[in-house]
Amino acid sequence: MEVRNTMQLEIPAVPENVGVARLALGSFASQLNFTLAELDEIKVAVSEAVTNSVVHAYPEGPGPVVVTAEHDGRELMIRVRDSGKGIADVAQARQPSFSTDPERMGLGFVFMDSFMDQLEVESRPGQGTTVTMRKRCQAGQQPQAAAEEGSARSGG
Amino acid sequence: MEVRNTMQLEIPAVPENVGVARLALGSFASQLNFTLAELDEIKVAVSEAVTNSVVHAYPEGPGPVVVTAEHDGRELMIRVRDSGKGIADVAQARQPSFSTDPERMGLGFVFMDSFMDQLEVESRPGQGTTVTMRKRCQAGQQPQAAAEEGSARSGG
Amino acid sequence: MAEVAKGGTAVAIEQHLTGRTLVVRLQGELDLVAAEEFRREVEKALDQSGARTLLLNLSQVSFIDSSGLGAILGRYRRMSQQQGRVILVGAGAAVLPILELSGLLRIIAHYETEHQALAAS
Amino acid sequence: MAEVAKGGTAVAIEQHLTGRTLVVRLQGELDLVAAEEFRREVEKALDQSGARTLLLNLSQVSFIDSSGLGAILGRYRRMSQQQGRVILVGAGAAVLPILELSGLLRIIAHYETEHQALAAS
Ligand SMILES: Nc1ncnc2c1ncn2[C@@H]1O[C@H](COP(=O)(O)OP(=O)(O)O)[C@@H](O)[C@H]1O
Ligand SMILES: Nc1ncnc2c1ncn2[C@@H]1O[C@H](COP(=O)(O)OP(=O)(O)O)[C@@H](O)[C@H]1O
Repeated sequence: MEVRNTMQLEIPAVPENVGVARLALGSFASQLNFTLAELDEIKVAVSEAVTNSVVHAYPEGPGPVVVTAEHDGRELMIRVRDSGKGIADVAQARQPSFSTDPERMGLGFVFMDSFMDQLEVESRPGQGTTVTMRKRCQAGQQPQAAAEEGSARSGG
Repeated sequence: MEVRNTMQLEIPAVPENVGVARLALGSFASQLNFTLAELDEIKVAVSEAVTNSVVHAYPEGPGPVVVTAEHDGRELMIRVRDSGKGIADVAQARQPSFSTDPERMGLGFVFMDSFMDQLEVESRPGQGTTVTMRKRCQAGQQPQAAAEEGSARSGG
Repeated sequence: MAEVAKGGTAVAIEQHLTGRTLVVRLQGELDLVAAEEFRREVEKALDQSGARTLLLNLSQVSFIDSSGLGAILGRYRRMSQQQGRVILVGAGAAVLPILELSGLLRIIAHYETEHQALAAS
Repeated sequence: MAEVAKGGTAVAIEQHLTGRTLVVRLQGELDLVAAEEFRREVEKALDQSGARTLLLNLSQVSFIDSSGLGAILGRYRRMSQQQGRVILVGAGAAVLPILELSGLLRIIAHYETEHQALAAS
């Protein structure tokens, strides 16, 4: 992957910053030729990964979350990293409906998996968690999303 | 200012990333009690500062732009920093209509100045430029913008 | 139609009672922050109104994730316990696929319009 | 009304010719990236159409900054050179204050609707 653009966002793990990350990454992703539906999927995946760092990683108070991304015009890579408590059994955590929090749905990893082409979860208890996701777009010179939105609305 | 939230965004100085910064900072700013009009003003100010780093700072190819922000619930501070060629005469650069580029309007600093409560520009030729902007919002528990948007649309 | 409660920072929440149905119209992005507000506001309105049916209009929701789904599921559980029900209305292109994938539409009915939902309920 | 050109990544640009007026409807955020596209597409359409009046409909523009203004001013300069004119239409709450502050509205007319603009031109 010959990197064409990159970004790095560092935020404390508080709920309000999930939206900051989602919007930043949504805008970054729109530089590629994704459809509007695919951009929505990417936003969900980012939201889930950052929400996990906010909700699960730091029981003793918010630590840092670092979101990095890069793309080569064809493939988008997004990495969400925290230095929180980590996950003891990643395979179990990735199961549908598995959650250590009774108020939550246990669908975070399921959505990341469904909506991105590739999902990698690395975690060490006490060290933190790194989630890496990749998604490829159709070949093409121009991002599709803006054009779609245009034709969806144009009346004349 | 007792910091309640912070963020740091690092991006290469390419045009596509102006939108990434604007959306991230717009979302960050919406955590305070700004009106929709004030949020628009903040987005313009961010757009101008980052655009300047993209357009002027790195004639030899894109270097890094670092956008940091923090707020205490009442005041928002936004800092845009590049390590580019710098500005020899800052006072001149801040004049309305002054631009070193005939294609541009020379209104970037004017907009930052008009739309934020405070603007500070530090620059050293060959070292880079740092723009620091501050804006205070009305006292209040809750951000206004969402409620406004709600009542603007609510029909029943 | 009286307005029961209106709150919100991240989502705008508009509520009113029609018969024994609490109609809640959500607007914005239903993520972790919004889910928390939604939970708080709607619980308060349910307590006060004694509604039997909770109608959630999602037509102005531009984003939802598993935190938002969790908040809906939580209200579904509450209403089920008291022999009430939840109805969803108007989920759009950004929301419907998530509702489907989550399996929520297998337990909660979804209608295109409030009119259809109220007629059927 | 024939569509002359449609382009765009950041803004959606829709154009058609009505009489000797090129009507361009912009949509999205008119920043540095969009201004560049806008410049390219509209110059091409002006060259091809020989239009005397350029009508820019801004009603779907949700953001503009000095780069976007610069692109509009550039087209104004071109049209003025060839004795043509530029008309702006429908700038909303996020755009109008910027147009005013920049002084652009002192040299370019602004109407609320395309209908009004075409009637006046
Ligand atoms: N960043 C993280 N740090 C610590 N634990 C995590 C992290 N992400 C996920 N987990 C664990 O994995 C489980 C499953 O995650 P997920 O599928 O996203 O569901 P949910 O967030 O709804 O619980 C969580 O309940 C939590 O125990
Ligand atoms: N980050 C920067 N690096 C180098 N020069 C800058 C930077 N920001 C502004 N300048 C200089 O200051 C001038 C005025 O800036 P501004 O008011 O934003 O107008 P404009 O960007 O339209 O030229 C620019 O033309 C440029 O010469």
